[in-house]
Amino acid sequence: MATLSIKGVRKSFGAVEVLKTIDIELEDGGFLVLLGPSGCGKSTLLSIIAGLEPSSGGDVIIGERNVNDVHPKDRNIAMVFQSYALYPTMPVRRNIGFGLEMRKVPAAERDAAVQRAAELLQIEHLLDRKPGQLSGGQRQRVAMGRAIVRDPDLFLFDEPLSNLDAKLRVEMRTEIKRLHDRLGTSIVYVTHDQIEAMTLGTKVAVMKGGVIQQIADPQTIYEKPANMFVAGFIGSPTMNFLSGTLERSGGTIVLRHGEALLALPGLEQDVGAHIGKSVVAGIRPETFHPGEGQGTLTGTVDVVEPTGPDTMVILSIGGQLLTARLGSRDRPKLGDTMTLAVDTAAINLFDPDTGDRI
Amino acid sequence: MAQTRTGSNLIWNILSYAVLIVLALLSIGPLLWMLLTSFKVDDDIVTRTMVYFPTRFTLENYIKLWNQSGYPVLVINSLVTTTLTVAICLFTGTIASYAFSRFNFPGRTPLMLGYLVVRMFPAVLMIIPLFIVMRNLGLFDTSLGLAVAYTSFLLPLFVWMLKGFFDAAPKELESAARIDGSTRIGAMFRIVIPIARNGLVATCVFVAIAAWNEYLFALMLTSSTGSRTWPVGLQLMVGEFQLPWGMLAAGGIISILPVIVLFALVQRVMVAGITAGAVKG
Amino acid sequence: MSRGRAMAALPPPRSTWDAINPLRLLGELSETRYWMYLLLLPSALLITAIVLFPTVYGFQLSFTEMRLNRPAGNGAFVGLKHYQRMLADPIFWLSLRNTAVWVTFSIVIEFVVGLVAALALNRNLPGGKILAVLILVPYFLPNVVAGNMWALMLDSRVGVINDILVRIGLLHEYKAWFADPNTAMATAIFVEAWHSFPFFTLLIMAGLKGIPADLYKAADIDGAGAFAQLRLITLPMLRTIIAAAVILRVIGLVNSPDLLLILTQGGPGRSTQVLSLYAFQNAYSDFNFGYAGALSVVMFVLLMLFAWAYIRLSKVNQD
Amino acid sequence: MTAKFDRRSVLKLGGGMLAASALLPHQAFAQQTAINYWHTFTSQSEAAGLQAVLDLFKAAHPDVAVTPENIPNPEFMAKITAAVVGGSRPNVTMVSSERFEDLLAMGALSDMTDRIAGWERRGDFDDKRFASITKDGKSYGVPGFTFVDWGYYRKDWFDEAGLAAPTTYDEFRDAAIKLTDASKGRFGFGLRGGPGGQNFVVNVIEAFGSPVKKEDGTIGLDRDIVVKALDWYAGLLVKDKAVPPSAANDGFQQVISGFQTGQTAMIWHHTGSYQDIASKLKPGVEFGTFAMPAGPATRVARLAYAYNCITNDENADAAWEWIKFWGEPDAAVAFLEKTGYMPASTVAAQDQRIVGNPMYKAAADTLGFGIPQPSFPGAAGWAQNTVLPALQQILIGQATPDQAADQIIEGLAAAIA
Repeated sequence: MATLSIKGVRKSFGAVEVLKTIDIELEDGGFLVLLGPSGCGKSTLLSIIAGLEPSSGGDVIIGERNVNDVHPKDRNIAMVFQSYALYPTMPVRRNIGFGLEMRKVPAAERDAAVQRAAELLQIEHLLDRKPGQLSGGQRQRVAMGRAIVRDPDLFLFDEPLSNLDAKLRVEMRTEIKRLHDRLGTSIVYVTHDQIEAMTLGTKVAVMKGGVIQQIADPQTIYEKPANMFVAGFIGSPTMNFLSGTLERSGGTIVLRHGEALLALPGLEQDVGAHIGKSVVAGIRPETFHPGEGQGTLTGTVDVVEPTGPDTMVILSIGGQLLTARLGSRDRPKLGDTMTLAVDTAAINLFDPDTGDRI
Repeated sequence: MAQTRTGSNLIWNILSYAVLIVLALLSIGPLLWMLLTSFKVDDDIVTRTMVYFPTRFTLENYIKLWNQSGYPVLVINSLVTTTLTVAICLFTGTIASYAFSRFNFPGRTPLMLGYLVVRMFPAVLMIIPLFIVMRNLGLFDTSLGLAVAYTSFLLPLFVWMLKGFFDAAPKELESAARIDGSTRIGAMFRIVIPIARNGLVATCVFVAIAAWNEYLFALMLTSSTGSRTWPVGLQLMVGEFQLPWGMLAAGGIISILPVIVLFALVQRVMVAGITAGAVKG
Repeated sequence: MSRGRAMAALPPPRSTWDAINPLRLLGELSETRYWMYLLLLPSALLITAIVLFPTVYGFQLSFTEMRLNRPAGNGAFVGLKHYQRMLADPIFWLSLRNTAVWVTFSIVIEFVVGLVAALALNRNLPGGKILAVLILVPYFLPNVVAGNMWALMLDSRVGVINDILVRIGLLHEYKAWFADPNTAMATAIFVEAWHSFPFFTLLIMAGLKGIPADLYKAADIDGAGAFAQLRLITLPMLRTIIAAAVILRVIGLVNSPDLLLILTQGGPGRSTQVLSLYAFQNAYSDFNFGYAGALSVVMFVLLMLFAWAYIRLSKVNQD
Repeated sequence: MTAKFDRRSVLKLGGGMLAASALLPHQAFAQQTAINYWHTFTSQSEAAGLQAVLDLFKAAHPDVAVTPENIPNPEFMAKITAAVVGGSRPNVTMVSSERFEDLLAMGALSDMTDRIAGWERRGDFDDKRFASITKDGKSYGVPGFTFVDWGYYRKDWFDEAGLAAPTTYDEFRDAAIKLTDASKGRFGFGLRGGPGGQNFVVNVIEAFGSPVKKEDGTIGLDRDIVVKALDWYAGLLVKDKAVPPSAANDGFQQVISGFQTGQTAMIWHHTGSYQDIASKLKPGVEFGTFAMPAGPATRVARLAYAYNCITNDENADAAWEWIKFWGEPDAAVAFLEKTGYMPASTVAAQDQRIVGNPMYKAAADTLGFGIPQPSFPGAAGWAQNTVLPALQQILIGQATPDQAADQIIEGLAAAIA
């Protein structure tokens, strides 16, 4: 178990800069999720932490040790790959024990460790099979077994669940969470799935274009996104962005969007400097409620999508489409005019020029 | 719709069988004729009216071949040369092919094309300079020298073919092995090469067959029976002043026997290897 | 890449044995960023040692007077003399034309037959495996055996092919296939194609396994017929593999005189004279190594041009 | 590029690029001197003949170990060229007379004049035997045995038709035409238009009156005579139809099997094929032998000698012992018994087994009037690569005798230029 600090790590391939000065601190036993769309550099960063690729600058420190010049095999880390990367020529037992074999752990000790890991993951009955004879979920478990048997300082997960079907994915997600709780080893976990990020991470780093957009606990990321990219990337359905001008009307601040006016009482942000300027309001779909409130929006019903527990209603307000998540019983008709109340305390305001949160 | 599909499938299947059977007959027919010829006495071969089946079945051609041509020595020489060729290709070619498959480095594409271009210079004129090189290395008239000469045109083939098989093995496996405690070279030998072993076998068989059958270099770079290979020995029987059709046929049959046995042994692995590799460019 | 590890930065060895243990050192070496070059070194050295000198020597010869049976003027630099002679040499032009015919027809037949066989085998019919082995067998025969075997079967007196053709009424009397300029080249091409089509079968079979079945399903739904599927899916997907096979075979056909040396020696009346044979004769029966060198250089350049143009036109390098 | 490209600089270049260690593959034993002997014997009878000579030699000279190495005849020149250029020469090489000038020019042969002059058996050999291995007064080899050109004819058919073996070209052509019967698939003459057939074309040209190499040493051909000769020779097929249509591709095997299977009534070859013919047809009953018929101008029958030559200065004394040994009557007769090749030694050729056998009479006669092949550097290449294709082009109707004659004459000019 160890802390991880990444200090000013850069990476470029020729003229292309894929990572620009990354700084991350992860506490001992923490669970860091690197989240971002494909091509954001998250997998490259993971490879640099693993030592599979050299960085172009900066330091990677695991525990007290600067590992810049330490080979992957000597970093005492374990990694689970998207494709599982099980050695197809070896049975499961040897796959799991391979890391110990390489470290010349005596056979008896190794077998015991493999057995423990297999029990933990409930794959004892698979130990003598070859990877080709396993299902996707079983392979996933073997891959994790291979990682935990080593008792490393740090686990690295590279999109480990993305090859599984939806049901298994949920199951394994829970499994990973349970493992982390039980083992307490620090984890760096790469994914493009925001639900995995939110459910698993103690710390989430949202990345884009080789830059960390925001690094914080999941709750903060969700509620106070640092910029419009983070705001839009997290949450499903995605956050609504309503552009308009901030005005002061009486004691309250209102957002004017064409004809529509949205009162913003209880705003946490200090917006004094932005009065009279255009801003973008980020409104999560679940902050809408049917009926009246302090701040309301009225529009025409454009689309109605029942999902079972919820009903997604897409409203057209002054030409802009907003998604509202309403209860399953709220089923307006197409073309109806509808007025919805907004939990204005949950609204985030962004500067339209920089995209940053005000 | 379903019926027409089945119908057209049946037609295609019948067509396929027809094509395959015709080709198989065409391929194997001459060999069968050679086999028949090898059991004939000379009077049944050189005759005005064709004799299809031997009137007198004889093994004389094989016996004469054995006694006259020094077949055992020649075959052992061929085996040694072929083994050495495959060994050299295996050692130098496998790692080169691995490098081409695994790393993206400056000069990779030109270097790969360079490996191909060396095959293009006509063998006819390479022989004398090669002769000089071999002599200066003390390798002239040795099986090793011949194997090294074969390497000059078989190694590029080996590298290009094998690269396809390496490409088919996921790169993550090496990453996993390196994190598990292997060095790069350890990952290569413990993980990647075992995975590509079918392809390796297939490629080796190609190279082995080419080395086994080669004639021109073998003729020019060996002079004594100490290193002369079987195809040269076989061609020697086609002397200018004799009519050894029966012996020639027997020699042909004997010369392909090891190849067919080898092929039969590795056929499954080889087909599996070739199909698994799916030779990506 | 500026931070690749140098040997100096290696962790200190744990014991004296570790310091000199070659396996450990090799392992450490494999973690440096020069590793791929080290992997390429043995083969590159070998190829350079074996091929570079002969090739340079060949190029040099082509600008040199080198007639072994006229030692007097040998060794003199003669510039482009041999190339100029070539321009005016009718046998060169004839050989060039024959080479074009020989290569083109051989390649086309080998490719088409090889493709058809591979497609048929790819249907995985019962018994296909045995048929596959039978079909591949010709490729494993040495040229020496294949050439002499066909020489026997095509013989104008004791050849079984003639007998069969006469018996089934296709021929009136035994034909001397290699004595008639109209059939000599065609027959030689037939033997060559027979010998080498399995090369294409083998490689195309491998390539076919790599084409996702979904593509054909989609084409079925779109209503594409068998030939449209071949043209629109199979051939484009096999582009790279076909390119490799064609280039390798063309090199073999242009450079190796083996089979023609056994079957026709260029006859009758030069109707099967090809460049490789001409170079061989110039070198080893006329002993004019300078001219043979120039012919070899021309063959080499033609092959390079062919490979370059083929790769360009087939766009394989765009994958 | 000013490097001199002779043999030595080639070696130096090679040696410069790589550490030189010029070792012969075969090292001498402690007591014995080891030499290797390159020859082109292939058939069983030839191999047996060589073995007989080797056995006798081993008994007589236990101090010399001879390693024979057989080289395929078609590739012989390529191999010896590579060996000479590469500096890895055999000690003794069997050199047929047509190859002498080329090998001499490339520096493959050692001067043996003094050794021959001092040889006690020199007197057994007619001076003529050395003519085609001697240049500018220096001799480079000793004849081992002789290829004597002659013909085979179907005695039974000739008798049936009331014909005698031909002695002139006219008789020869008449017989060929008369014995041709297309309905029986029978042809008068098995013309060798394929590999190896070139020498007979040269013979016919000379027999019509245009020697390739004149007595004063000049080389050249008379075009009119060449045209006439080609017209006559190829005319046997294209006009007289007395030759199988396969002629243009008929090499040794085809010509012999044509005669053996009763397709042809006459063929030309040399004494070396006698055993092959006799194994299928009854000597003196079904077939007979005849000396090469006389042409309009002269009678041309070749005596080609297989010479044994020293080709390496190392162990030359041991090599000389081996070469001399072929002149011993015991060895020559042992070789003759196995192969049918005529001895080169006049003494050995008087042997009763030759003189007393009527089938060998034609050969014995030819030894008297036969002449060696024209020999000059490039002769073999010219015959093979120019004369033969030219003949083939007439045979297949792609050229007239005039055009072919032009090719032959131009090719000759280029070969000696």
